[in-house]
Amino acid sequence: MSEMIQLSDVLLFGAVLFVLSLAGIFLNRKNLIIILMSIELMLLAVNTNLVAFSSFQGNMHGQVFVFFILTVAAAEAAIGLALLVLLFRNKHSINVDDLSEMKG
Amino acid sequence: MMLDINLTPLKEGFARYLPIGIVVALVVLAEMAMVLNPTFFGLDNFPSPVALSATDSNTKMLGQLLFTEYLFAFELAAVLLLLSIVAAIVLTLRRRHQSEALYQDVGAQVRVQASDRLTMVKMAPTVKSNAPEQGAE
Amino acid sequence: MHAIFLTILLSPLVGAIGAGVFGRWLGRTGSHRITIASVAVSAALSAYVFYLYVFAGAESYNATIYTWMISDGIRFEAGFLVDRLTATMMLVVTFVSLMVHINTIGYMEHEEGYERFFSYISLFTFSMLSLVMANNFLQLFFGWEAVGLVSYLLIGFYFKRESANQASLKAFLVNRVGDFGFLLGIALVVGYFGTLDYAEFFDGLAAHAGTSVMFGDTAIHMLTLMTMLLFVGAMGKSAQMPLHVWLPESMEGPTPISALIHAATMVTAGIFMVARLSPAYELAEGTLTFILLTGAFTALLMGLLGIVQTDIKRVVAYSTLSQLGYMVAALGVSAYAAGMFHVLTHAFFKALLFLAAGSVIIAMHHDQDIRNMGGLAKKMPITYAALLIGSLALIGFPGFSGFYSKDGILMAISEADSVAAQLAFVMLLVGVFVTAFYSFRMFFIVFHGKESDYVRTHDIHESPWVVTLPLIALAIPAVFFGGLFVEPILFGDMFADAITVAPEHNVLAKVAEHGTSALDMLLHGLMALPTWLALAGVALAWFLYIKRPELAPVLAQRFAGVHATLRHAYGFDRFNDIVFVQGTRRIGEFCSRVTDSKMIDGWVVNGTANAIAFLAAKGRYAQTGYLYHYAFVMIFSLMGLLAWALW
Amino acid sequence: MDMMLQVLAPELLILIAAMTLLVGDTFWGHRHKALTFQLTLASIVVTALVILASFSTTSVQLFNGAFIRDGVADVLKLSMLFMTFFAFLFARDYLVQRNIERGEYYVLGLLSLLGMMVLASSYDMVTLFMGLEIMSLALYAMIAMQKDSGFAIESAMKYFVLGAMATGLLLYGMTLVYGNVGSLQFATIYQTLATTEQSLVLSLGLVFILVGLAFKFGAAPFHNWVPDVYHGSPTGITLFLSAAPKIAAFALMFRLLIEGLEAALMQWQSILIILAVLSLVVGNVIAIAQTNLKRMLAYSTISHMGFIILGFLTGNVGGYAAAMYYVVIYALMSLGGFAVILALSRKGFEADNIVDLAGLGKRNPVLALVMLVILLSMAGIPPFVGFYAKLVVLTEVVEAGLTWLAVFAVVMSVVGAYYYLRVIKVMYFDQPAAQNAHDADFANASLRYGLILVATLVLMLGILPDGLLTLFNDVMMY
Repeated sequence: MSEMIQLSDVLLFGAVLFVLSLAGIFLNRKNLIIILMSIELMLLAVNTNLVAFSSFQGNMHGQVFVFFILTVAAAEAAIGLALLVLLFRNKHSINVDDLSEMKG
Repeated sequence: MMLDINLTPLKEGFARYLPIGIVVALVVLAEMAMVLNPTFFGLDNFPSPVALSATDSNTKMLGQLLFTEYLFAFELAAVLLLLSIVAAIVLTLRRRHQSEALYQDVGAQVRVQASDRLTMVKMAPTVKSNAPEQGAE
Repeated sequence: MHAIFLTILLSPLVGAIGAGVFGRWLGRTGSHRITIASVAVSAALSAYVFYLYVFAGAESYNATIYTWMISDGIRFEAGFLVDRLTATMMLVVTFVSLMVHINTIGYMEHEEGYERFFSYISLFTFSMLSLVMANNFLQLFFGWEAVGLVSYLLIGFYFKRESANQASLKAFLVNRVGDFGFLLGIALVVGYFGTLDYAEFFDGLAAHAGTSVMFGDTAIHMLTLMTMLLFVGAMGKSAQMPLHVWLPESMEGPTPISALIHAATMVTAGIFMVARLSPAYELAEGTLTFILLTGAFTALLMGLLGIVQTDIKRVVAYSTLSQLGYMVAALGVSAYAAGMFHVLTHAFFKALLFLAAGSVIIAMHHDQDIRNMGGLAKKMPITYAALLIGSLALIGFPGFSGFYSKDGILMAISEADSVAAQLAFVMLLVGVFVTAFYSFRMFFIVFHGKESDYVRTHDIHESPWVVTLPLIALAIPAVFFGGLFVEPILFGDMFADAITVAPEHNVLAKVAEHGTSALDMLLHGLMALPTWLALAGVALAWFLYIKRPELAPVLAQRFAGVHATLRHAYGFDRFNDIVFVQGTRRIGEFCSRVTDSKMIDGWVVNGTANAIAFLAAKGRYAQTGYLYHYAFVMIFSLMGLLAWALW
Repeated sequence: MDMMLQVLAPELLILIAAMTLLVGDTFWGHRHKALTFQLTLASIVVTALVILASFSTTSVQLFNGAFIRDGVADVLKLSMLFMTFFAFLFARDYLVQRNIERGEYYVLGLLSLLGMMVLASSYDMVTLFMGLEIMSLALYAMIAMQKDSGFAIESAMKYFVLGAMATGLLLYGMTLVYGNVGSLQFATIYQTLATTEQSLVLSLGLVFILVGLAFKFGAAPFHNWVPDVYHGSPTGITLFLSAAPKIAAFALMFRLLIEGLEAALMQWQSILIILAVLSLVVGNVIAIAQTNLKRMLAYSTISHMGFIILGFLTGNVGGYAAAMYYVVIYALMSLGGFAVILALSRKGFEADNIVDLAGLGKRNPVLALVMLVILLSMAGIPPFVGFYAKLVVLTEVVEAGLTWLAVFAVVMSVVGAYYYLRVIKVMYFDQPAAQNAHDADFANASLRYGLILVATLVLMLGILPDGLLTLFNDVMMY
């Protein structure tokens, strides 16, 4: 039975996704679009967790939650991209380093 | 990329920063793995889920929950989507002032009145010169 | 009664708000009218209350008018405790304040911020009244802080002057040091007595007479510690060494303020507080000795400094410090009544002195250097008379107010039989001589002596009536108040219900054996040492500054052998400085340079501030502005918290 | 069904108002420029009245326990409506001058308010999450509405990215709680946790949840966004941002941590102590080095959040009521503080440096007095209400046996008093720079009277603090 998928396998997979997306946010120093993608990835990791728990526990609530998170992800992407467009018009760059006028 | 200047120092910073970043990420992962492992989530605690029988419909179950318990959240999701549409449009739509001539404002054209186009101005036949005063200003 | 007290308290506040908020619309005249009217109401009602309590024998009044909140059974309230002590203070505060208000019209005539100034002094009157009328520690503390705040605002009134800003800051900071002790004292009261109310506190004293506070293994008598901490607050407010440093600098404020705050009222808050809490102080021998010595040192050492001042206001300021020392010393031998009596007489004659000095300053077109004055006597006779009366009262010339109160203090201390009291007595006696000397030095230089170039070349004339009227009004009590009240206050039961003195401490009762009437005191005083010392001081001043001004170079030569530095003497000030003051001033300078500036200012105050400023400046760098740094900080913190939670 | 409408009436009213204005503004927007603004304010007032009319401390649940209306929710919603009303009222002229004021601004603002109200009433994770997202997304968009300002867009982007990340962390933590308990509903979670032993899984989830919450509060070390966002946003929006959403953050923390996870007190208390201590240090110390008033107020916000967290970590009802009291008072003071900056700003000039206040005591005594009251209150000086709020929280902390923490908070407050007093000093004793030497008159009457009202409230609540606190204690007890 050892080849059967355990819950912890899925959760670990989710954790890896999650940490990857975190790293994507703070290691990336250039492209804002990559940051937006990382955020999506982070929500995916959350969804993985939810679906896994839902499936292994046999209740549907987690899966319903996934629906809402997907909706929110779409809305977030829309606003994120709108901000990106504005930023590009304003600074002619989507370089993360250019977002540092305010500090201290 | 878009701006080629200053790429070298950027990369240097990146390279110096990368190891710490990776270490931190790995430590976080390790910390999460301390809990998310078979001790807590093995098959002993969570046996494999039983496959749904043919009569059960996942979609139907989802739908039932969605429109009863989560009805309020469902409506809020609609509000959220509308909000994101409004926000995205407000933020990105721009009136092109430079090329305004290319666009027609139909409403303005319809509303226009004769008096807007031509105004009769009454003028005195001669204008008294007040040059000295202007000079003083 | 209730309504009367409320009116007395709130009327100046109304005036302050009126002039402060609506000053723009009211204009200058409107502002001074509203504030003067409001203070006049207070003064008139206070006089009535004074009459009721002192002559008609009204019962002391203690009631809470408003409960702010109740926390853990401790009530935070506002209320009035009015007895003869309070009634007397109220009258003095409102009367002097009224005089100062009127005087200000003349003094501030050409100044900016006229409305603001009136608003401040009315606000000050309100604060001071709430301090003296309080029936609990919370209100006392409120008044305590409020007078400090207004004082800070007023010292910095000429905020365009850097020195005024520095002085106001210094006053604020030094008072904070005192307040810290004061607050800790109140905390002990709350901790051990569970109340803020005076009456309940007094009731609980007997039970705590032997209570100790444990610091590790050392036991400290709780009441001694508590009274000591409270007295630290008094040292700040009443400018006792070493917390005196702010008072001379506070002379940066306009002169009417110096009269009101830094002579007559605020600085006496500490003495008032100790008298008010006399039941507690009576149970703390150690504190009393400390108070006695603090007062005696302040009286003598600050008096010596007065000798070398060239700024007319600073001379008066140092004399204030010295007189405060006398009052505090009286408290130290449980002669609370004598201390309070000196507070009252001092309020009149010192306000008189300051306002008279202000009148001189007006005449001199805001030049305060006495070396530029001289021979003013003929030009401004009223001011001359006022300053003379004030100075005679200050030095304790027989018959004047100051004579009775100062003699009362000296006799009280001479009757106390501890070693500390004997030491204090000697210091205070020397102080009498010094006081007389510097007061009349200033007096002679300003009014007699040779006219300076400035006086000769400028048109100098008497000040307008708004300035001189308060002088006359203050001169009357400066002469007569002492004689009229010495018997009831020192030996009678004037403050009997307000002040508690343990029988074995009752030195005033021993003094009473020499006779209790004003006449007895006068006769006794004429034969006693203090009077002759005072006269000797005056005589020396007269001799050195009027009779033989040419003596200076001669004396300078004579003392050359003793003090090598005398060769560099170039005038009387320098002469006086070296003969009388140098030793003291060396110590003083050392204290101010090393203790004050380096240790207190440099290490404790500035050190902490610098460390925090340094941290702040460094901390800013963490805010780099880079998104990925912020994200990294978050993840790093997440890592830390995960580690914390999982292990 | 009737009851359902009545219970949901506040949210529905705001939603209807938002939808009406969204459509209506396209019709009347050209001609009646102020109509949308007026209707927005009217709808807020009506909603507040409706809540007041049906106010009760009993709790009603809807949608199988996904939505709750109780005293806490009502009080929080009223506070949010109050703050939003004044934020809109104060900011209008400022926004008009900078071309931000359009119908959509109010629509987004109302929707954000809707999100906050949903948060205050949420009783399961999904509702909570939706409320949070509606609030946050609308805020991101509002900040970026000043399209020609690089600062505004930069701060919107930072807020967005970090906020989305924090939301992700919060969600991840919520999934672990779900995995541990098997339910998304707070009531069920509460009961399950109260009867079972807590595991390491819950601890892991809690850390993620607390990180997300700390971010929304702006508590250190998750505070980096606060100064930049407060500084970069147009002041009219900072005003909004700093008041009502903080109350919403309180609601978030209260519902999730107290009503859901209170049984895990032992696990989250120590973490909250760390957050509170760091917030107090960072907020009070770094504020000293600031020259920009908005940034200074932002750091001061961080320190105030430390105080609110102090109230939470006591783990008892009195503490939560104290925290609620503090957050409402903080929002009021912050509203006033930023509104003073608004009052001084003109077209093309932001009065957001501390030196811009120089000589204000002369130039505009009323405004200076208002600022004085607010700063003294923030510094915690009696008799202003800020003192009382601090006192209430500290009393609860001491009662919880954490005296050292209370002493520490007092010490940090003393440090903090310095930078508030410095501003007062600048206002009253410094000479204004040449370009500011003119009289600073109020641009409009609503700002003037509104500010006087705020200052009066700060003073009056300080003198008579018991009524409001008693109310808060009552609704907490329910």
